[in-house]
Amino acid sequence: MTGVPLAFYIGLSAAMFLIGMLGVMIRRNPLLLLLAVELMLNSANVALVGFSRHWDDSAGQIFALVVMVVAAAEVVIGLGLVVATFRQRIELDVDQLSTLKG
Amino acid sequence: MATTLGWIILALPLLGCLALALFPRHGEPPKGPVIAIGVGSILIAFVLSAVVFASMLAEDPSERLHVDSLYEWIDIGGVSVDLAIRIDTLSMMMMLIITGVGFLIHLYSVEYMDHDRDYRRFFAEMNFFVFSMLLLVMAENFVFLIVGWGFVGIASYLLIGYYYQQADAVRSAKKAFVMNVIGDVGMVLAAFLLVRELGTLDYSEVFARAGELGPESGTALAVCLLLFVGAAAKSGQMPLHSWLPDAMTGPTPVSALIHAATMVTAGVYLIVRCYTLFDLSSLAGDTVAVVGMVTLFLAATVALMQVDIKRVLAWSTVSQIGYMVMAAGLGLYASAMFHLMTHAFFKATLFLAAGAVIHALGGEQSLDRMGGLRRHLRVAYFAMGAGCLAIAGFPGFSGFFSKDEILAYSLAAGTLGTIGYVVGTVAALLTAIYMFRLLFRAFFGPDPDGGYAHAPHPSRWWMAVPLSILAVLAVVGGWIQVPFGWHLIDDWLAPALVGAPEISPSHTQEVVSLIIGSIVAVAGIAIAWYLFGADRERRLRLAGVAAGPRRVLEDGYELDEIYDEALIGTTRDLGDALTRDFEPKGAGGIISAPVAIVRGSARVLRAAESGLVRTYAFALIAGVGAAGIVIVLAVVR
Amino acid sequence: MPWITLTILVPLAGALLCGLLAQSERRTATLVALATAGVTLVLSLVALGLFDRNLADLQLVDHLDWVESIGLAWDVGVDGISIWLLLLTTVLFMVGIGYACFRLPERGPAFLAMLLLAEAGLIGLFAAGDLVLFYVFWEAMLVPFAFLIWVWGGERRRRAGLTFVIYTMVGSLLMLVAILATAFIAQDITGQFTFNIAELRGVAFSETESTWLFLGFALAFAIKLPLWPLHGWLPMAYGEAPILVTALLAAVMSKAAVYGMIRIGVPVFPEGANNLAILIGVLAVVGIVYGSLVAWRARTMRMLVAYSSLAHLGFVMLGIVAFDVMAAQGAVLQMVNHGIIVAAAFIIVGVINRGTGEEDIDRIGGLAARAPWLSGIFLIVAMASLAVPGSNAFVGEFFILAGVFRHHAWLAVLACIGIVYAAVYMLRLYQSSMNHEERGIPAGRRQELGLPDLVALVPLVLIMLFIALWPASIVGGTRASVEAAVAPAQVAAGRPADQILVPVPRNPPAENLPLPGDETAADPATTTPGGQP
Amino acid sequence: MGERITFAIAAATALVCSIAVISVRDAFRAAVALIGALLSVAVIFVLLSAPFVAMIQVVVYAGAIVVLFLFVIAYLGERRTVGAPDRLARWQFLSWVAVLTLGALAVIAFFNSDLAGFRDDPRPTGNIGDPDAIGAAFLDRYLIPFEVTSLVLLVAAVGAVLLARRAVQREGGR
Repeated sequence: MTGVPLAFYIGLSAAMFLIGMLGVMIRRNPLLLLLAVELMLNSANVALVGFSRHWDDSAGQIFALVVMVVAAAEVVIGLGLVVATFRQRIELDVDQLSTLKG
Repeated sequence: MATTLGWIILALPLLGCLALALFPRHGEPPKGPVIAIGVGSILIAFVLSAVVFASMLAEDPSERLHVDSLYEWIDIGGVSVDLAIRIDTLSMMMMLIITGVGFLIHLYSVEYMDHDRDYRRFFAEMNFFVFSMLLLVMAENFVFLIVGWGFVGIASYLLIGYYYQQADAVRSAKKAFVMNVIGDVGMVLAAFLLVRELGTLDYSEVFARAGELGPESGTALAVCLLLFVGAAAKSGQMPLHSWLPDAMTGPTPVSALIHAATMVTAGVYLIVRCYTLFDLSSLAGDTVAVVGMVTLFLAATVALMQVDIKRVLAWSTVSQIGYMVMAAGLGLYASAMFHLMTHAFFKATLFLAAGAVIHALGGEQSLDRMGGLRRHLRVAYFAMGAGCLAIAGFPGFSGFFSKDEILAYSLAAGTLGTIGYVVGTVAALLTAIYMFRLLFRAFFGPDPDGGYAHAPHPSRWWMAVPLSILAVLAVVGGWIQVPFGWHLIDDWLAPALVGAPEISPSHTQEVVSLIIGSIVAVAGIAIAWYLFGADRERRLRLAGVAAGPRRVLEDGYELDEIYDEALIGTTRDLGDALTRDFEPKGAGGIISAPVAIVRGSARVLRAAESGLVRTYAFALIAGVGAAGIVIVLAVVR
Repeated sequence: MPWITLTILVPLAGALLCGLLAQSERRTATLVALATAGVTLVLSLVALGLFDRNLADLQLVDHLDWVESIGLAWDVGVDGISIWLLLLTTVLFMVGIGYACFRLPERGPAFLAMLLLAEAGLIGLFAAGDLVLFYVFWEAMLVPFAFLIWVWGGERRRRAGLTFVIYTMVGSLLMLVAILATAFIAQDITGQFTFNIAELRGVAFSETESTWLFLGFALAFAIKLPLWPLHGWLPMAYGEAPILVTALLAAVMSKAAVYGMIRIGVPVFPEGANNLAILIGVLAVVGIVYGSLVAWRARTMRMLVAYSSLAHLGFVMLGIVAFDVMAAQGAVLQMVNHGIIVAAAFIIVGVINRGTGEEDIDRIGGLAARAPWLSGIFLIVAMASLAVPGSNAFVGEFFILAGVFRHHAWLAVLACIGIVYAAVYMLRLYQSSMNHEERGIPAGRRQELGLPDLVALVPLVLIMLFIALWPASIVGGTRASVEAAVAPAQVAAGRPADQILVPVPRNPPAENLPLPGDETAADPATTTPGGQP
Repeated sequence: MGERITFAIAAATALVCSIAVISVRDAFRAAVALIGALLSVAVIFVLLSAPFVAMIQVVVYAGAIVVLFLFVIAYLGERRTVGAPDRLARWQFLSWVAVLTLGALAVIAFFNSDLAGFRDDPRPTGNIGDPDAIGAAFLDRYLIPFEVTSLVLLVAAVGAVLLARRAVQREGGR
């Protein structure tokens, strides 16, 4: 009874994911939105690495690394968009960016 | 040798047409080359036809049949059709008439069309006609018969509508074309039946195996009647005749060549060519004969009342072809062909003489404004006189022999033949009357009131020479087949008419018919002189009585009006209704229904596209939640 | 050499190249487009040279497995039916692109790119030997045509384009469902999962299955053709598209439908086709008469030709559903004829519209005096269009109807009404514009054909004359494939054995059928005919 | 026991920091809280015998990415808070419903799981998390995904440049 069972890691992951998700839904500031998305991505990584440990296979860790790369890319584009909208003197509110309305 | 020349004969007018049509387009070419090509090609074709004719004369009668295939045109679904020609005595005779009369009329046109702007187009179209007509008579199978049939239709359309800026010419051309298409459909359906029943369209095979259709069978009857629809449309037989009088809007040489001498007799040629089929079904033959009788009589009555000089001749053509059709229906194939030949001579003469008059008067066509022309136009007068005597059947002239032959032989052809004889004889009397009415009113008496606006000028030799030659032929053309003498036409055609029923009148019938025929002709001329020649006042008095029937006759029994109302009007209304009402609402409704559905659903669904990122996020999550619930319910029990 | 694949890829590459060019580089774009179309034409001629007329199956096949597990493959080739449509496509696009290069619209490079894309799609469609590939190309050609209407069309182009897209999509989605269903049901029957058309021929579908599957395909084809009364999109699309695009729509795209019918519908689902043959035949005849009547009364020249196309395609459809070798061969010939004639007719209408600035038939007249060449070529085209004996269309219509007459005389007789009306409406078009007194002709405009028009029209007229003079050149090449295509349907229709010229494939073979000797084996559809060649 | 205690502390920190990330309204503080969460997760990675991933987490994630955030936040400066009322305020309870539903689902799934060893001590593992093992796996078995990620990064970089250029141009810059 020294190690931590997988269940705990998965539980942590689920909790973080839900928190991040809630953040995505209730925040209107795009910066905060992006931060919440980071949280969700991280929670996924925890699960991935946890299962990697469980199955004794490095694939999960590789996955986690790829997710990080994707997160980096996403942040770059997301922040680029934030800056671009800011330069147009548009308020930092995702609800204002609704030109895709059908 | 014969077929090689045959191909050349066929190709020459086509090449002439192409050469004329494809002249460089800037400026009209000089007339010299146009004449050389346009007339020369027909002349050479005629000379070559004569050479072939001479070579065939040298052959044994049983060998006078030459068939040659150029290449396999199509092989489809078990039916093979070659591009092939057939030169036998029947097509030889037609070739000589077409190229011979055609050449003379081309020559005549050189002067007649002299003032025309589209000189070149005229000769190109005329050459095209000669080519098509030759194709029609030389074809070895029904497909190329129909092709030639269609091509002469085009040529006729083009030449009727030659003066394309005149509304009535355009209308007549369209009418002629459409009525001929109706005929084409008949022919085509007949060909379908042959394909279905015999699986072939070659003459030799169809005629050899015609018996398989079964004598007096419904199929044979249907084939013959459908073929006859085509023949009737082309030859202006009732009730498909009404385009022919209207076709006179074309230049007069066209009327002479196409609508008198050659094309309109194609129907007769067709029946004679397919005599094997018509012999299979006596009912079909009787129908043909009856149609011929009705036509020849009614058309003769209409011709009595026409004022336009060309329309008189047109109705007379309808009537004369009625004689031929009647003869063909009664099985008197050689007689029909004989009359076809003499008719080509004398009707061409009449038309060309009428053309000379019209040309001399600067386009005047109404008999009311003619009179005393014999003093001005000697050549036309003599030619017209010869033509009238020939068509009236005056003893010794060509029409006398050919018409008499038909009538005399009819007497030997059963009850229907006897009826035909009576009808034909009465119509012959009418023929003499209306033709001499024309002659007397145009050439005799005083000049018309007020004189001529356009002083008549005599023709130059371009017109005079062909006219004279044709006039001579109209006089002597009948002498090649003389009762109790010799039967050159019968003998010549015999190889092409093997197996046709032998009908010949007894001596009594022949003699009676000759005597009555002569009397009728002389009586008709006398009546015409009494009514129209001797006393002008009497004619004017006569014109006053019975105005109603007179108008009906002038309009050709008002068949045109009936067609307009019953057929064209109703379908036009139907077309308009479909275009105006059904098309936008019915067909458009079928189309707009799915469009409306898509649009409606899009209108509902677009509410989901709020443009707000968080709603999308929520939708996503809700979807994940729903999927999760489903999975949990499925996995956890 | 993968000739057929190249024939598809070359226009595709040309389209990409043109699409990448800036909109100002019109000259380069025309050169690229002309070169591409020319190379494609040469490639298709090479394919014709290598083509063996005696084989019924797909030839010059390029096969490349893609996703074997679900039976997807790149499988293109030509048979005696598609080779002619392939040629028709390449020739007409050569002419059309050549014509477009002389009179390039706004955004020319994109226009040319779309045309080339459409060409690639059509060639692929005619060459596809696989149902999925067929479907992909079927949709692929829709896209460029929709854009051509949408961007370069007339005033109401948006609506026309939308209608066109929605309508054809409805049909093609049904077809997609039918394709998938076909593959799955065939797997149940034969144990083999495939989309290959040749392998699907002869699969022993039950009559119900066959009917439903055929219906799925037939609806898509009927809409594309269009078959009366599903022609609602036709006046809009034909009316609003640029005239060149209209010409190509009518000339080539409509052939996709009849081609699908004779390549897939009839041979793969013979029982279903037989059940619906009379219905389709009647609709085709109604379309012939209806199209003729509406064409007669049409207001504009363009609509007249559009509705005449409806009528003429009815003949082709009639020839296919007669299940007669003669009629079907005639139908294939008539596809080519109609393509050439209608393209020429639309180009001529375009010339008249441009020369007079007038679309209405009744407002112009007397052009013949101003434009003798136009009048002459128009006359030839009009005569060919109304199938006057001796024209190339006559050959097609004559043998279609002769074949139909052998089995359904009444349909052939009714269809003949269309022949008469064709004369009426074509003469109306010709005479009202060319004959009569001059009217509605503005001064200072050129009415005569220009060099570009001649370059486009003369080859078409020459092809018409060539086919009229020697139809065997095309018809001979169609025989083997057509016999194989209609034979199953002839068996299904219970025709006498002597009419069925080739053995009908059966999958699974007859001896593997459950319970041989029971009623399914006695069904004529499931027995091999006695008529062996 | 030490591992469990470490886990408990790291997990608790991670959760607290996460809640802070979404609850504070000031972006700067949120970003700092995110750093805390990320570092805690790094600790957890170490516990999971994934030292390389943990290292990357610290260097790239907590180091580079969040620093990027902080730069942007600093660049944008103090923003007045949102002026317009939340248009979706009425629907916000749905977010909670969704989160709670998903949470409930997670709990159900959690207690129903019959994965072997799910609730037991983890088995001892090989050196799957070593940098050399990761490197070997990346360049051998996962070469193509590796290359693809580089492509993704390239695209992202190009996109960012384009966005920036357009924004600058619109302001009249070069």
